[in-house]
Amino acid sequence: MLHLLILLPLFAALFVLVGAPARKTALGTAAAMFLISLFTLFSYDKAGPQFQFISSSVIAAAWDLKYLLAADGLSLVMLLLTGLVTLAAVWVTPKIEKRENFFYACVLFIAAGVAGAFASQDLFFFYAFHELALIPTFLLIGIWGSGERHTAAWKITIYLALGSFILLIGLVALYYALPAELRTFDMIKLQALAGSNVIPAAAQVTPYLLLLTGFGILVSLFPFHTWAPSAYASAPTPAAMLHAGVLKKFGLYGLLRLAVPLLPEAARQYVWLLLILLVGNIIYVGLATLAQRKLDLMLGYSSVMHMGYIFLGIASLNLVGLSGASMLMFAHGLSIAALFAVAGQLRHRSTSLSFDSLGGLAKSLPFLSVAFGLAAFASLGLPGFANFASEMMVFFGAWKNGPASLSFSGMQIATICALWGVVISAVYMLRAYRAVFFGEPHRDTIAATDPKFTLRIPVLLLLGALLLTGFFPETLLGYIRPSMEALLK
Amino acid sequence: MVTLNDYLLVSGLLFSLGFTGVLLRRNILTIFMCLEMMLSASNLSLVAFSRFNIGADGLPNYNAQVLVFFIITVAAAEVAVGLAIIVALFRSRQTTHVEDISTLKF
Amino acid sequence: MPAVYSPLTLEIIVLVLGLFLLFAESFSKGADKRWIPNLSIVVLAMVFVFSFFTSGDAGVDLTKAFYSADAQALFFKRLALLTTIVVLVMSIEYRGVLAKFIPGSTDGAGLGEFFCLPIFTCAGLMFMASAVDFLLIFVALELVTISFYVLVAYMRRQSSSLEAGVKYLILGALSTGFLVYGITWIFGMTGETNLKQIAQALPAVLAEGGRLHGSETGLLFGIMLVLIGLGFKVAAAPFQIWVPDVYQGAPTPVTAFLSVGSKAAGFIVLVRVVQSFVHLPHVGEKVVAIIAVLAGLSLLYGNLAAMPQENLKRMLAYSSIGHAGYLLVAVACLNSNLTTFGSATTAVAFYLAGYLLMTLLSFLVMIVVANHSRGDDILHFNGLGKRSPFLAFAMLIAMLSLAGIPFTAGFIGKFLVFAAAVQQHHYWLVGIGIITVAAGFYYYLRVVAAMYWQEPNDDTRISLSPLARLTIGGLTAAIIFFGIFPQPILNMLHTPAPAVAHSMSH
Amino acid sequence: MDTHLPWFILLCPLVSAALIHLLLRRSPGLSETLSVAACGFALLASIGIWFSPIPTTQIEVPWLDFRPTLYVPIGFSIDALSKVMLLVVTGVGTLVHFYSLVYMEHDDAKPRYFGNLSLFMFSMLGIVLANNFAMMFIFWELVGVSSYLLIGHWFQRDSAAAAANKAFLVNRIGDFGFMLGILMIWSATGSVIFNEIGANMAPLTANPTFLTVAVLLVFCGAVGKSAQLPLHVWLPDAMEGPTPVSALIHAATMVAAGVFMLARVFFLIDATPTAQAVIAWVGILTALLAALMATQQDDIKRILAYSTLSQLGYMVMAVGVAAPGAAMFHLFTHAFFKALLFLGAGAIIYALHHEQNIWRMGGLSGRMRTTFLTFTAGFLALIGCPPFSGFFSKDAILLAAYHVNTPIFILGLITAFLTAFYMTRLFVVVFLGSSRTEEAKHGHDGPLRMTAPLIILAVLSLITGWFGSEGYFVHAFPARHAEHTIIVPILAVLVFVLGAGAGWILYSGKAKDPILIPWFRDKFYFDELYAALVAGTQDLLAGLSSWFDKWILDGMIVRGLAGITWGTGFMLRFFQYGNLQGYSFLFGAGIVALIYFAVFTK
Amino acid sequence: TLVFGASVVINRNPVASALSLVVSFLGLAALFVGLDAFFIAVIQVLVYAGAVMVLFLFIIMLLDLRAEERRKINKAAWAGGALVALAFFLQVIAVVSGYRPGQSPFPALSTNNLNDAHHVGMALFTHHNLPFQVIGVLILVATIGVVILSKRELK
Repeated sequence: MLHLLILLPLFAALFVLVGAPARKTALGTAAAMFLISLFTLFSYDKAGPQFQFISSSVIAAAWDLKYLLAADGLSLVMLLLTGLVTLAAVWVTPKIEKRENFFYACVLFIAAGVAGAFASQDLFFFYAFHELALIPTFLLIGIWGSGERHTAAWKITIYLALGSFILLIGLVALYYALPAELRTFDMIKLQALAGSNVIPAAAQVTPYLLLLTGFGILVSLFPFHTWAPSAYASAPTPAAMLHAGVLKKFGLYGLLRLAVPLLPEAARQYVWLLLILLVGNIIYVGLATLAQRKLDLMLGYSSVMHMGYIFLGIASLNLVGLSGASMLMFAHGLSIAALFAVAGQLRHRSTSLSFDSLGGLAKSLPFLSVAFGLAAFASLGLPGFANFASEMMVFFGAWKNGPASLSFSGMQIATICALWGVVISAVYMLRAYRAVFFGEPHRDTIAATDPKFTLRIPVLLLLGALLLTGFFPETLLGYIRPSMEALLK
Repeated sequence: MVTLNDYLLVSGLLFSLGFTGVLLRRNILTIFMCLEMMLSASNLSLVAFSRFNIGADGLPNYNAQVLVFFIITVAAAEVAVGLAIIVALFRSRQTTHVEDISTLKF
Repeated sequence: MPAVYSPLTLEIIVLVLGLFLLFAESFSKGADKRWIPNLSIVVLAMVFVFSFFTSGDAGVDLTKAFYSADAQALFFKRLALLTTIVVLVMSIEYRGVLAKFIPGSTDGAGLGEFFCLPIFTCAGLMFMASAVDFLLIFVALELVTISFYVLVAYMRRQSSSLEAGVKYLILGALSTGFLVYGITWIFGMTGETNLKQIAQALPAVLAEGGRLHGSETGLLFGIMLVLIGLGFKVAAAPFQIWVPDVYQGAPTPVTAFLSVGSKAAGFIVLVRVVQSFVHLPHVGEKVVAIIAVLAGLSLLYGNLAAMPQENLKRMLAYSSIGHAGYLLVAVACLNSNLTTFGSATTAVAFYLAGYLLMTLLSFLVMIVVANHSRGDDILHFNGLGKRSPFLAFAMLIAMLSLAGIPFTAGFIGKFLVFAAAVQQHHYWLVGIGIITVAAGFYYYLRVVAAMYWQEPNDDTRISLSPLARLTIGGLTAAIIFFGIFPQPILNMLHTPAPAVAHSMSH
Repeated sequence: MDTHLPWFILLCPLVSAALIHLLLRRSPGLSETLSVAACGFALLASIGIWFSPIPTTQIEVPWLDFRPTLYVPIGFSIDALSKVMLLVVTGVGTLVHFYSLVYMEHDDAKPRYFGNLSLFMFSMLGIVLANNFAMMFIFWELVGVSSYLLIGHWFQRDSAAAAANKAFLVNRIGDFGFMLGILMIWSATGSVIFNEIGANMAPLTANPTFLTVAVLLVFCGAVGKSAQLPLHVWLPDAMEGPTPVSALIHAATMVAAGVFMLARVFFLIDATPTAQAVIAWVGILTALLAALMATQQDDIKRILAYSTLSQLGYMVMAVGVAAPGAAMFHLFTHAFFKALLFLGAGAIIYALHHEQNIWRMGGLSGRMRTTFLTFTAGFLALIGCPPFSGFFSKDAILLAAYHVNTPIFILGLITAFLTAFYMTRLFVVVFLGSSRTEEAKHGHDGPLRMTAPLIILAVLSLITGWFGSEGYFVHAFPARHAEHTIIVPILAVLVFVLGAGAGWILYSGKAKDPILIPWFRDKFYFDELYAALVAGTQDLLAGLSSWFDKWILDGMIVRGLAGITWGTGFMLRFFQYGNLQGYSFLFGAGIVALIYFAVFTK
Repeated sequence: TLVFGASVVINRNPVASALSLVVSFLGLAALFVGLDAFFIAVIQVLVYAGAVMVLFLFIIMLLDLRAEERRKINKAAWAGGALVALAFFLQVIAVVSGYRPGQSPFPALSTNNLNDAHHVGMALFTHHNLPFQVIGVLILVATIGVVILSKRELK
C-alpha cells in the first residue's frame, strides 16, 4: 500500500513527462493517492503494533540501509494530509499555458517526495525523499511563478538546500552519537530506543542543535524564515499548497520522530532556545504579517507564523502538547492549502493581489469569499476547525510544563505569547478578509465570477476535512496518541 | 670529512636555485631549464641518501639509483614534449615570454 | 567462472591495444578514423567486463613489490577504463572541433593519435591504481602527465590550447620536481621506496633510539613535498591554480579526462600514501591536519570562485577543485578504523565513482550542446529543455548529482564523505562544507535554470549520434541507479575479486 | 428522554445552520422556515427541560481525551442557572427569528442571515449548556464569530465590516485572558470541568494570589463578551448590524453570556474577595460611564447600546458584590425588555426607512400605536419603574450593593438616575412632540408578524419581575445578604422619578439637543485612545518587524551572506589572473606556508 | 655547481643560461662520482649535459631567442618571488641541519671495487622490470607527442 503511494505519483510523473495526458493522469493519480491514504488509515489496526504495513528491502547490507516503508498513526495522518492536499492542489490547478506536462510532472514529483518522506522509516530515504521535492519546486517557481519568481526560486532553493544539508549532518551526527552496536538507519529500531537514554546527555547536544537548525530552516523557524513568504507568494498555486501545506511539515515530523525520542535531554536543555525562536515566529513574524499589503505575501508570512505553535507543542515534550503539535500539522496543512487555493483563484481574477486593488469580492464571488472565510477562520483558530482543537492541546500541553503558581516558567510565558499571537493572527486575517471581500468592489474585479462547481470541490474537501476533524478530534487523536506515547516512552 | 648533510645542503641549494629561477625568470625556456635543475638537485639528494643508507650487503641502495635513472629518463621525455609545446607556442604567438601568455584567466 | 587471470593482464591488453592501433593507424588509409575509437571502445569495454574475472593475486613475484591487486586497485582500474571509454565517445563527438584546430591536409589528420593517446593514458592510470611503490607511482604518474601535456596542447592551431599546455607543462613539471624531492626525502629517512615497507619500517625508525627519533622534520618535509606533488594532480588548493585555465583551454574531452582520470588516479595514490603515515603518533596527526586544511581551502576556493563563472567549462573546472576538496575531507578521515558506514576509503572511492559518472556526463552533454550552439557558456544552454528534452534531462541529472541531491550517486558520495567527517569530528570542515554545498547548489542550478527557465536562443533541435545517445543514457541511468542502490559499488570495494561470483552467491 | 433533550436543543440550530449554509443558499424561503423552526423546537425543548427535574446522569462525548492529564468532554450541566438561561436564549431567540422574517424580508442574502442566526443560537446554547471551561470556550469563540458574521451582514458597508472586525478582535483580546485563566485553573486543579474544579478547590484556595489572578483572567473573557470597561468599545459599533441582530445578540443574549459565565464560575469568584472587588468596580464604572455616554447620543440604537452597556455593568457589579442571583435576575429581565426596546427601535427604523437619528423622528406615538405602547413598557422596565420587571431586578442588585459597598451603591444610584434621564430623553424626543421630518410623518406600525413579538415581549417585560427576586433566583443562588431594607427601593424609586423628571423637563418639545457635553458625546475618547494606542504600538511594531524582516534579516543577513559568499568567489577568481609566473608564485607561497605549518610548528 | 646553477638563474640570455646549466650538470656528475654512483654520473653527463642540453640549445637557436629585453619588471612580484624562494631555501636549510644522523660521515662500503653499472642494471631489469616497461611506454608516448606537436602537416 505504502509502495503504491510513492510509486504511483513517481510513475505518473514519468508517464506525464513522456507524453501522457497531463491533467487527467495527474488528477487520477492524486485521487488514487488520496483513496489509498484513506484506505491505509482505516486498515491500520489501532490495537496492533505501532508500525504496520512494514515492507523492507535491503539496499546496503553493510550499513544496515534498507528501503523500509512502514507507518504508524502519525505517518498515516501525514500521509492522509499528503493525499488530501495533493488531490486539492492538482484539482485547483488552472489551465497551464506553457509546458503543461512538465508542470504536472513537477507537481507529481513533489507529491511522491512528500509521500515517501512520510512513509519511509529509514533515515536515508526519509531524508532523500524530502529532497526529491526541492528541484521540482525550483522549476515550478522559476518557470510558472509570478512576481519576482526568479529571486524567490533562488532563495527558497538555496536556503532549503542549506537547511537540508545541515539536517543531513545532524542525522549523521545522531547516527554516530549512538553506541556503535546500535547504529542503524532504521527509524523503527531507533524509536524503540526512546526512553532508554542510550545517548548520554552531553552527546545529545550537537545532534540536537544540528537537527533543530536543519529542520528549523525547512520549517521556517525564526530567524530562518525569510525564504518562505516570498516563495509562497511567487509560487504557482499547487506548489504553494503542497509546499506550505505538506512539505514544510516534514521538518516538524522529523523533530517529532527523531529528536523527541532520542535526544530528550538536549531538547530539555535547549528548550529556552527553541522557546525564544518560536516566540519570534509567533510574535515577530505575526507582527510582520500584520504589515503586509499583499494577500499572497500575507499568507506566506502567516504560514510561517503558525509554525511557532507547532514548535510550542513540540517543545512541551508531553503527550498533550505533542499530540496537539501533530494534529496542528495536519490542520495547518489543510487550512493553508485552502487559503492558497483561494488566493490562487483570486490571482486569476484580478490584476494583483495587493489589498489596494481588491475589495468587495464577496458580492461577485460568494463561494470564494465563504471558502476563504472558513479557511481564514480555521487558520486563526476558530472552534469547529481542527486548528482550534490542536492549538488548545498545544496550549494545554505547553502550559502543563510549568508550575501552578505565579512564577511562570519560560514555557508558560511562551504560551502566553502564543495566546497573544492568536489575537494577532485574528487581526491580520480579518483585516485581509475585510480588505479583499468586504467593502465596495474594486473596478478591476467587478466582472469576476466564482469558479464552476467542479473546481469548488477540492476546496470544499479541504475545509470539510478540517471541520470533521475539528468537531471530532478524537478520530485523529486515536491514531496520533499511541505514536506519541511511543515517542515519549 | 664530507657528511651527508653537506650533500643535502648542496642539493637543497640547487633545488632552491632552480625554484628561484622558476619564480623569477620571464622566459619559458629558462624556466624550463630551471625545472630541470630542480630535478637534478633531487637526484643529488637521492644518490646521497642511497650512498648513506647502505644495505646489509654493504652496497648503496640501488632502488634509489634506479629511481634516479627513471627520473633522468622521465626528465628527458618531459623536456622533449615540453620543448615541442614551447616551439608550437612560439610559432603561434612569437613569444616565449610568460607575461604574453595570459589570455586564459579569471 | 574460475578467476585465474592476474589483473596485470588488463594493463597488458590495454597497452597492446594502444600499440596495435598506433600501428594500424599509420598504415591505414582514409580520412574517417572513427573505427579506431569504436574499436577501442569495444575492446576497453571487454577489458572492463574482463576485470570482474581477475584474481586478487598480483601474479609474478617480481611485480608484487610494486603492484597491488586489491579490490581498491581493481576498482580504480575500472574507473579508469570507464573514463577512457566515455572520453573516446566524447572525442568522436568532438572530432569536428578538433580537426579545425589541427594543421593537416585531410579532415582526419592527427585524429588517430588523439584517439590512441588516451589508451596509453588509461594504462598509466591503471598502473597508478595498483602502484604501491614510489618508483612505480612516479613512473606511472609521469606517463599520465606527459600524455596529458600532449593532449592538452593538442589543438595547436588554437592558442588557448597551447597556452593551457604550457601552463600545465610548467606547473606540472614544477610539481613533479617537488614530488621527486619529497620521494627523495622519504627514501632518505626510511631507506625504502615501497609504501608497505615504509609503513613497516617507520615505527622502528621513529622509535626510541631509532634513526629518526626526535627529528621527524625530515620525514614530515618529505611527506609534505609529496603531498604538494599529489595535491597538484588532484587539484587541491593552494595547488589548484592551474586548473581553471588548463581546463578551459584544453580540448573538452581532454578536460573531462583530466578532471576525472587524473584526479581519480591522484586520489588513489594519495590515499595509499596517506594510509602509510596516518597511523603514526605525531606525524599522522600533522598529516591529517594539513590535509584537512587543504580540504578546507579547496572547498572554499573551488566552490566560491565557481559562483560568478559564465563559462560552463571554467565553472566545471572550479567545481572540480571543490570536489577535490570534498574528497580531501574524506582523505583527512583516513585515520578512522571504521570499516562499515563512514569508512573514509569507501567514501573516497564512492565519491570518485559518482564524480566520474556525473562529470563525464556533463562534459559529454556540453560537447554536444557546444557543437550546436557554438559556445560553451552557460547561456548557450538557454532553453535546452525545449530544444532537446533528453539532453536537458541528462544535464539536469548530472548537475543535481554534482550538487548532491539524493537519489543520485553524487549524493551518496557526499553523504559518505560527511559521515566520515562527522565521525572524525572535523566539525569546522563540515561547517565549510555546509557553505560550499550551498554555493554549489547555486552554480549548478544556474545551469538548470538556464535550461528550463529561459527561452532558447535558437529553436533548432539538437541531433545526437546513437553512440552518444547510448552513452548519455547509460551514464544518466547509472547515476540514478547508484544513487539508489550503492551496494554494487560497495561490493566491488569490499569483497576481493571476483566480485561478481561473490555477490551472486549471496 | 431527558438526557437527550440538551442534545436536541444544541443540535437543532446546528443542523439548521449547516443545512442552510451548505444546501439552501439559493432558497430564502426554505432557509428562513428552517431556521425559525429550529429555534422554535429548541424553545419547546427548553420548556421541557424547565419542567423536568435536574437529571443526575448526562451523556458525555469525549472531545479531547488525554485522561488523566486533560479531559474535555462535550457534556452538559443542567441546573437552575442553565435552565433559566435556556429559556431566555431560546425565548428571545424565537421572537427575534419571527421578527426577522419581516425585518429582513427584502434582504437579498436572507439564507446567509438565517444560517448565521442559527449558528449563533447554536453557539449561545452551547455556552449555556457547557459543563466545562473548554467547551464553554469553544462556544464562546463561536458566539464571537457568529456575531462577527451577523454584524458584518451588510459587508458592502465599510462601517459594518469595520464594526464586525472590531467586535471580533476586542472579543479575542478578552478571550486571550479567558484562555489564560482556564489554563491557570487547569494547571492547579487538573481539570476543566466545573464540577470537578468545584470539588477540588484546595489547590486554588491554598494560593490566594494565584486564584485571584486566574479569576481575573477568566473575568477578562467576560469583560470582552459583556463589553465592560475597557473593552466596551465594540458594542456601540456593533449596531451596524441588522436591528434584530442587535436585539438578539447585543442586548439579550450574547453580551449576557459574560455575566452568565461569571455566575457559572461564581464558586471560584466567591473564593477571592480581591477579585470580587475588582469585578464590582469594573462593573459599576462601566455602568456609570456608559450611562453618561448614553445621555449625549443621537442614534437610537446607539443609545440603546450604551444603555445595554450600562445595564451589563450593573450585572457584573452584582456578581462583584456576591449576588449572582441578582445578576441573573437582572439578566433575565433585561433580556426581555432590552430585546423589546431594540425590536421597537427596529420597528421605528423600519418604518422610517432606516432612519436612526432620534432628532429626525418625533411625534411617533400617534401613528405607531402598538410600537409606542410596547416601547413604553420596555422603557419603563428599563428605568426601573415599578411594577415593571426592571424595578425588581435592579432593586435586587442595589440591595446587594448596599450591604457590601456603599460607594458602589451610591454610584449605582447615580447610574439609575442617569438611566432614567437618558431613556426619558429618548422617549420624549422620539415619540412625543411633533414630527421633524417627512418620513417621521408617514411612519406607521409594521405588520402583525412584526408587532406580535413586541407585544409578547412587552407582556414579559411587565411580568418577569414579579416572581423573580423572591422566587427562582434566590432559590438558585442563595444570597448572603438576604435581609431587606426599605431604604433601597425608596431610593431607587426616588432616583428614577428624579431622572425621568429631569429628562422630561429638559427635552420635552425640543427640536435639538439643548445641552452639549463633548466628553460624553465622544464617548470619553476611548476609540481615539485605542486607535492611537494601536497605531502607536501594534502598527508601529508591525511596520518595524516587517521592515526589519525585509531589510535586515532578509536583506542584510540572508542576502548579505549570500552576497558575501558570491563576492568572495568573485574576488577569489582574481587569483587566476592568467600569468604563469603569478601562478608559480602562488604555488610556491602555498608550498612554503604548508611546509611551515607542517614541519615548523608543533 | 652552485655557482653555475646560480648563473643559470641570473643570466638574462637563454644561451648563457643553458651553457651554465651544462657546466652545472657536469659538476653534479662529479658529485655523483664522489658518492660512488658512477653509472648515474655517466648517465647524467650523457643524457642531461649531453642530449637534453643540446636539445635546449638547439631550440633556443631555432627560436632565435635573444636576451630578455628589459621589460618593466613588476617589482612587487619580483620581490614576492624572491621572498618565497628565500623562505623555501631557509626551510630546506633548517630541515637539513635539523637532520642529526646526516651529520655523521658516510658509512664505508663493503667493497672498494664497486661494479656499479652491474648493480643498477640488475636491479633495473629484474626487480624493477615493471616500472622499466612502463618507462618504455612513457617514452613512446613522448615520441608520439613530439611528433604530433611539431610536425608541420599531419596526415
